[in-house]
Amino acid sequence: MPSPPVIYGLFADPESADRGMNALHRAEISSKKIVVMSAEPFDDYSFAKMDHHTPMPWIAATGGVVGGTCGFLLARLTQVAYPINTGGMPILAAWPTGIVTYELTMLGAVLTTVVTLLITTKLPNWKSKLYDEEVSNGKILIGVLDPSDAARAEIENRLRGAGAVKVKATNPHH
Amino acid sequence: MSHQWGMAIDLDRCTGCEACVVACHAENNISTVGEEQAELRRAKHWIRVERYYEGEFPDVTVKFMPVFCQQCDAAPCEPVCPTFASYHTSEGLNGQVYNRCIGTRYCANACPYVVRYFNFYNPVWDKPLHLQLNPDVSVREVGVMEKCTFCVQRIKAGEIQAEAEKRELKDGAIQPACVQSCPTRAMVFGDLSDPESEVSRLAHSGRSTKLLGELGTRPKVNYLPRDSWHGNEIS
Amino acid sequence: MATKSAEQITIDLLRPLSGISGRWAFAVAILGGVVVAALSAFGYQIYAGLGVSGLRMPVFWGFYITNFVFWIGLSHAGTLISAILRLANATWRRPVTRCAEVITVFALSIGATFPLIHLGRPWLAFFLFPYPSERGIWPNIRSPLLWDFFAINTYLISSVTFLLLPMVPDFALVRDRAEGMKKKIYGVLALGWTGTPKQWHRLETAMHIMAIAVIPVAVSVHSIVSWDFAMAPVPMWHSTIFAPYFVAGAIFSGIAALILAMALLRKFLHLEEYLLPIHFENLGKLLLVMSLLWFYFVFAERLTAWYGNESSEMAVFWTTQHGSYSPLFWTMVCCNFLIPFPILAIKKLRTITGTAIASFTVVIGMWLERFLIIVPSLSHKYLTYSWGTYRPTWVEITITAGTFCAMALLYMIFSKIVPIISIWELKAGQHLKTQAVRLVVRSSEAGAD
Amino acid sequence: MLRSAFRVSHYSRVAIAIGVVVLGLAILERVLPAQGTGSSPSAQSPDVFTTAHRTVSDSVREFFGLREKPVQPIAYTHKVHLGNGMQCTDCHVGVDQGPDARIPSVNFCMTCHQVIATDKPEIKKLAAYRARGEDIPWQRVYGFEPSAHVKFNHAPHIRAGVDCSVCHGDMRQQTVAERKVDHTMGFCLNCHRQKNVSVDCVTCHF
Amino acid sequence: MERRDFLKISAVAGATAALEGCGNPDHQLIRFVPEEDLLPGIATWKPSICTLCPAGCGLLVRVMQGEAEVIRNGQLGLLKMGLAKKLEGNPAHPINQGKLCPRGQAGLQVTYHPDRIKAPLARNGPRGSGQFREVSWDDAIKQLVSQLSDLQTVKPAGGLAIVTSPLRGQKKTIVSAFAAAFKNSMPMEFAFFDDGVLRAANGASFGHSLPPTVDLGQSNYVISFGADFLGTWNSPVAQSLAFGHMRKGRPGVRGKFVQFEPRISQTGASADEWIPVQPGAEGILALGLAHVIIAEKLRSASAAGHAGSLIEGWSQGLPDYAPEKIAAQTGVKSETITRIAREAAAHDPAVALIGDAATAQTNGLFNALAVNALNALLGSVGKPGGVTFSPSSNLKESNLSLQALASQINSGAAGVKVLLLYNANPVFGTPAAWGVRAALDKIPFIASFGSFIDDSSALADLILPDHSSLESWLDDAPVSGSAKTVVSVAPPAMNPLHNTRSMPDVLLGVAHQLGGDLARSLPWKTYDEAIQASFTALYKEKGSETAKDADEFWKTAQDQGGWWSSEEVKAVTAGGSSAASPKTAAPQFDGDPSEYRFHFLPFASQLFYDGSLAHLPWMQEAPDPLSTVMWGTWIEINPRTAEKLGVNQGDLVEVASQHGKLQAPALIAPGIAPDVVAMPVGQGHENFTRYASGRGANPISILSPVSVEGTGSLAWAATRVKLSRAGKGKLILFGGSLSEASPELKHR
Repeated sequence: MPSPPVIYGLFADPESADRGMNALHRAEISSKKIVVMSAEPFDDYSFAKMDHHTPMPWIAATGGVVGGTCGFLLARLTQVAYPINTGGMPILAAWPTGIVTYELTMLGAVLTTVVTLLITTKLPNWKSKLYDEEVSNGKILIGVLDPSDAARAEIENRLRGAGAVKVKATNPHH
Repeated sequence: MSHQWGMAIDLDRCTGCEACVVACHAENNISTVGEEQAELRRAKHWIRVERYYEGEFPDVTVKFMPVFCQQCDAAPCEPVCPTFASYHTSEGLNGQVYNRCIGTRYCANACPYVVRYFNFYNPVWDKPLHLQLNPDVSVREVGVMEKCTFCVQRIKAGEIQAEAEKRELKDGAIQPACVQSCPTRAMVFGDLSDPESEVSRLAHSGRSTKLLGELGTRPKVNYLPRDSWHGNEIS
Repeated sequence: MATKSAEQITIDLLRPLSGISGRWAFAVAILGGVVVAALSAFGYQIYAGLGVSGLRMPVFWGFYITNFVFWIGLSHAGTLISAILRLANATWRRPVTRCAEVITVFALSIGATFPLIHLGRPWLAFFLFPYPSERGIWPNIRSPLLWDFFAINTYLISSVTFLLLPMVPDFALVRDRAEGMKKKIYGVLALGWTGTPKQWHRLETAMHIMAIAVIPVAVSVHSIVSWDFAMAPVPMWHSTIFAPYFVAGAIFSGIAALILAMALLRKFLHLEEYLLPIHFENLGKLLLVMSLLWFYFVFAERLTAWYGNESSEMAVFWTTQHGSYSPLFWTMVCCNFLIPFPILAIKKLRTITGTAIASFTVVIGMWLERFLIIVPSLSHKYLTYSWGTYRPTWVEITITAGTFCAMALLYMIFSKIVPIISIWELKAGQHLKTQAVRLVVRSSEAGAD
Repeated sequence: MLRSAFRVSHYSRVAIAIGVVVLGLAILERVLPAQGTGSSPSAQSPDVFTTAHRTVSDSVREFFGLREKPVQPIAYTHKVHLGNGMQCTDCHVGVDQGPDARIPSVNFCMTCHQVIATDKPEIKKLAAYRARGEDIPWQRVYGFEPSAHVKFNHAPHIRAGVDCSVCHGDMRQQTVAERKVDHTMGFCLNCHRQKNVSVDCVTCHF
Repeated sequence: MERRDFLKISAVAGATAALEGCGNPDHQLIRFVPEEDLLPGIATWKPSICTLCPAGCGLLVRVMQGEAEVIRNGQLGLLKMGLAKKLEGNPAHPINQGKLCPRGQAGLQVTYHPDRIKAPLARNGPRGSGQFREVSWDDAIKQLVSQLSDLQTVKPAGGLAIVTSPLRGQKKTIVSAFAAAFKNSMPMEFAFFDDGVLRAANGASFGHSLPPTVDLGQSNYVISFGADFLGTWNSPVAQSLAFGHMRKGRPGVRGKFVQFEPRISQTGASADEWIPVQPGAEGILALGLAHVIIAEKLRSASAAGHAGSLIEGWSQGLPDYAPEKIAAQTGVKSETITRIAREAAAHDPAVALIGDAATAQTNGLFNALAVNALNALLGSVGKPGGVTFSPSSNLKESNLSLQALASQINSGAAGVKVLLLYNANPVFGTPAAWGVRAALDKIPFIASFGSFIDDSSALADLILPDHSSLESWLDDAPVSGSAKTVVSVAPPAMNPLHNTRSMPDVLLGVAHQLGGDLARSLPWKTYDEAIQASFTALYKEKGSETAKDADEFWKTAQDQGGWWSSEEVKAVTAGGSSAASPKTAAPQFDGDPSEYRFHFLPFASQLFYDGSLAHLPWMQEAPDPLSTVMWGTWIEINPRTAEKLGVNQGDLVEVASQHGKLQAPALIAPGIAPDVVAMPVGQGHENFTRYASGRGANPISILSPVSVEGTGSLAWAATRVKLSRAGKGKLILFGGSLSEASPELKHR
């Protein structure tokens, strides 16, 4: 799917980026339409303070429980499937079952974490056209997704005013 | 109640003659490894007669002790095998399933008696020596662990025969090769679960001891130690 | 450390990825040669049978299992340490973590191959996997080898992901700076990373969770490896101390390997401005602690054995103390304690070179330790009639050498493909610093008003 | 420059790897000597018996369970013989007494075929063997690989009333014997479980 | 050995036995029509006889169908045939009662040995070059016949010599009759461990020129003077059975067993008391015991009767043998002597045995007579728990010793035109000083019936390979081991594997071709006819309660492996020849003690016996009971001696006597006197199949050619040697450590 038209400004440093952000807010542009990109995390700047809420730990924990259950079942069922005695011991071995359960719990947690990460961040996504290589040179990208034609000019001005080094607009018909 | 095969060895009779060793080779298709491999300590003797000197000349005494798989009830070799190649049979033997064996050799490390032997190479028989191979016993290949089986092929044959003739196995009907050959009748094989059997009698006689019993492996081989002479009073 | 511009950092750290020096190619060729030799030795062993190794009754485990334990131990360098440092939020960790995690991944995969190499019938190794078959037989989970199977796989998978995730932003960076074929490849690797706040935040959360998860796994892995031995009734193996003893030893050798790797990277990739004396200093202190801990464990183990005076254990004890294995034993003590302790304890000596030397001896010492745990015990079990000895053959030696070369080779190739220091983390660290400075300035201004 | 360098090293490594593998396989297949093959009777049979395979490819073939299809010297038809009211045990003597069933020798066949169907080409072949004083080199149809270490014993199964066809298919429909039933461990286990006979490993493997 | 190494390196695992028959029949050997009708997989048990040592144990052979590569009328093919799979003792047989020694167990490998001679061979190229060509039986026999007929026709400038192992039964009859038909023929039986001395002594003391049958089972006190009766001496299996019974077979009673010998033997290892004695002093020691018993009036001197009268000073109570007088000479403390004497007298029945080295000293006959007298004094002769003699026909002693023959040939005194070798390896089994090898070279024509190329048959001009014992008819009349009269017989247990013929059949064939008296003296066509004839005679003589006629008697005998009397004969006919006993009590040793400081003590190897079994892989790889040595030989040295010589475990040691030297690795063990070095007989064959050729050294070769006074037997324990370290050697031990509480092991 073609990426939506967008106007964005590139800022040299986090402070100006912050100003740009505020400017957009003052223009009553909903934060849903605002997109930010940077080459490093700026956790302590307002413009980076977007959707910081995530249930990831809980999902991981659930993953762990699922993994553990699988481990437990695997251990248990394989032992009774063909009951073979060793060392005159009972068929079901508690302690080793524990070990298998434990390991698979951890594995479950780890894997779910990774999966959650990929899903929530919509990765991998090799298609996305909305990106500017200047970002990896340290520039901070702040843009607005498909702005109304009316708003275009104003957004551009505000971004410039905030000190954007460069302001670009992707052509909607590309 | 299923059989619990066991053995009793009267060390007061044993003369260390090695008849059991050769009999075992003949019965169980154990290959000879040749000089070079023997030098590397890779000779396979499922049963070996351990010899221990005691004292200095002229007051020297010698102990003989045939050592082979003790068929432990709590066998260290079994739980460590990742593939169940080594496991506990319903008749209390330490089974060794060659085709399951992938050669981790963990069982051999765990075994305190060091009675498990490994095929470092494919065994070789110069023809026509192979014509002697016992068709009732499988021929092991490289990478496989092997050990005394209490001549399980004889046990199976005996049981099948008894079943065919619809009769109980009688004590002494089954004899492993070593027991059958032993010239001093030092070795007795039988069913430990049958209190009447000769082996039970010896196992419960006061003299019976277990090799490395303190390790808690609960071996099914009972050693009756060398006795001493007390003139003609009851010994 | 002198604050560098983000641009400077990027340029410095991407430099190794560009171009192949003749020296590098030569080294790769040499190492590769040895690795190929090792592979062919293994092939020969499969074809001829395990007899080509020096194993014999009663020593059924030798070099291969030694290497197994050693490499698994070495793997505790990275993931564990970097995880701890992340959680402790030690800022000095930033340049260290990645090269540490790389050690883990490679050492672990090398170590994990040894159980296969040492099998009598490696082509049947699949019996170890719990897969449904018409036989209806499953692996025996009672066997510590199965525990190994699960533990090592878990650890490997988590370590790999733990290494890969933070690499994604750097891939994006390389992507943006390369063109053509290379751009395509790194583009794929970067998964289309754009660097939105959401991505950054999720990534960091994920890393945090995994850091928490990976620590107990790492501990469990080496405990289980120790149980391979401790669960068998073999003199000097059957010991409660083994699990912590092994974990400590693992971290010990791990840190040593890390220091060694860093020293080499610093030298050959010219990372003098990034891997600073402070890093070696700190890691050196860690190593010192582990060295003491290791010595304490050895002492405790030996003391109890000696005081217990149980005949079969004493046989093993004496053969290592002043018997045929004593030369190795005392070399080990020197390598693991007598040499590194003064070097690391005396501040003057705790330099980059110093720590590197200490680490080198420790790596050797820890290999010997694994060997001395395995072989003397096996060769002196309960019945003296069954006592024996062990001599490795060229096959085992070649394969062992091959694994060390494989480690170096993988490391060299890796450092050519991926920035060996996490660029974005470093930048983040940088700007946090500048940020802090700025805050200070601000507050002072406020005070002036 | 960078790109080319990258490519070169990358592809050359791959190429080398492939080369090594191919070369290795070629060597294994060609150079490696034929190993002792025990009683496997090849015209110049080696002077040792060993459990090793003759060639690596042999071992690979066995590993993947690829068995050659037996070619019988004489197109013996079970269908006809059984059709004429003969019993399996008429020829396969001993099957109810011991582990193996006898494969009849040329003499045994000739006891009937002195007179019966002597004009048939296959029977002529048979007579020719007898005349040359040779036995018929019947080829194994069933039977376990030795590496399976199965010690199967017919007698108890016969006594338990297991019909021959359970394991060997309905020979009344077969002309030249073929492997109709796949004797996998699963196959054995199913039956043992149904009849609840021991599934202890040493029941069959020793 | 390279080839074997190479084949050990063998491709990825998995047996190919099953690939047998897979695929296309055209690629395969032809299959011959089976000669016997066997059920596959079902074992049959056939009686046989163990021929590996003079004990003559009865066997049961487990025969199963197998597929063997055989040659039939010149073509290689596969044959389904009955194959011997395992040897067990025959439970019905009175000698071994179902038990078997390691050597007997390994007898199987003789039949299947890869280096067995597969067809008649004629020498091709110079003597001893080991080059032979296969010939047909007809040609081979024609050649032998022509040689022998010359002997009959040509006015004897030389004769026929037949050297065999000690024979019994119809085999002996046939050989003797065959020899008798030639004018100056010299049949002689040769074995390194011969019992000539014992026979002589027993003949003199008790009138039975036989090895004794000792009823250990009933005995309460057993004194053995050097006899390895649990290992190789006399009838080891029978004696082991009895020993077990003595120890634990009788509730509440456990006999005591005392062993006197300078080196702890496998038998000594099982003794309740092992007492080292000076080599050759056994007789003196025995008389010392007798002295105490007489002096303390525990028995009256007259009780010894004739046996005693042969010892001078007996009637006076052996004044010269008071314990304190002989303590120094015997190396046994006088109080020990007194104690043992009292114990023995107090625990009736007590019995004394003597054998092996004790009878192989120059004073061996004296030692044996002394022990006989002691037995007689203890009253154990012919009593339960004592010594008896199997009532079987006294065997004709060979009229000439091999040593004498050799020297006569070498000196040209005796001309031997034709030599027949059967089951004997004189080149290996005699001291180099006897010059047997040189003598053989002087003999124009040598024919051997051996199954293997050994040091002697390598010199043969013609080799007529014998069946293995499992392939041929057998009969035997054991002379010891049971109080019953035993005559064993066994039909072949399996068909011959190779193109071989049984020796008696060949002799009979030759005899009939030669015709004349010879043919008349050997009326039988084949060996089994001869055996049947002997059983018919036996039936006439003894009768039978079960068999109704001679044929049935013959049948049942074949089924059970022989015939044995139901009653046990204990009584011993008193008296004996009044052969004057040798005066010299003390042994002589060859070699000046100042230079040759050590007694050299060869001993029978538990696994190779006299070396005739060194070619069996099982025997080579089985660890020796005491030394645990495999695939080699060793010199046994006392630790203190080794220290003095600066010799470590496994070092190569040179042993030199006046008649030669050899090298072997040192085995340092506590169970040997410091002034004695011992070495097992058995290894050191120049020429004895791939397994034994060129392995180790042969102690016999350096022995001194001294013989036991009063007999022709070799005094093989009377040599003195000197020792020196000769570098590093190779000693392959199976046992890791000597003692239980061992100090840290010195690895290799």
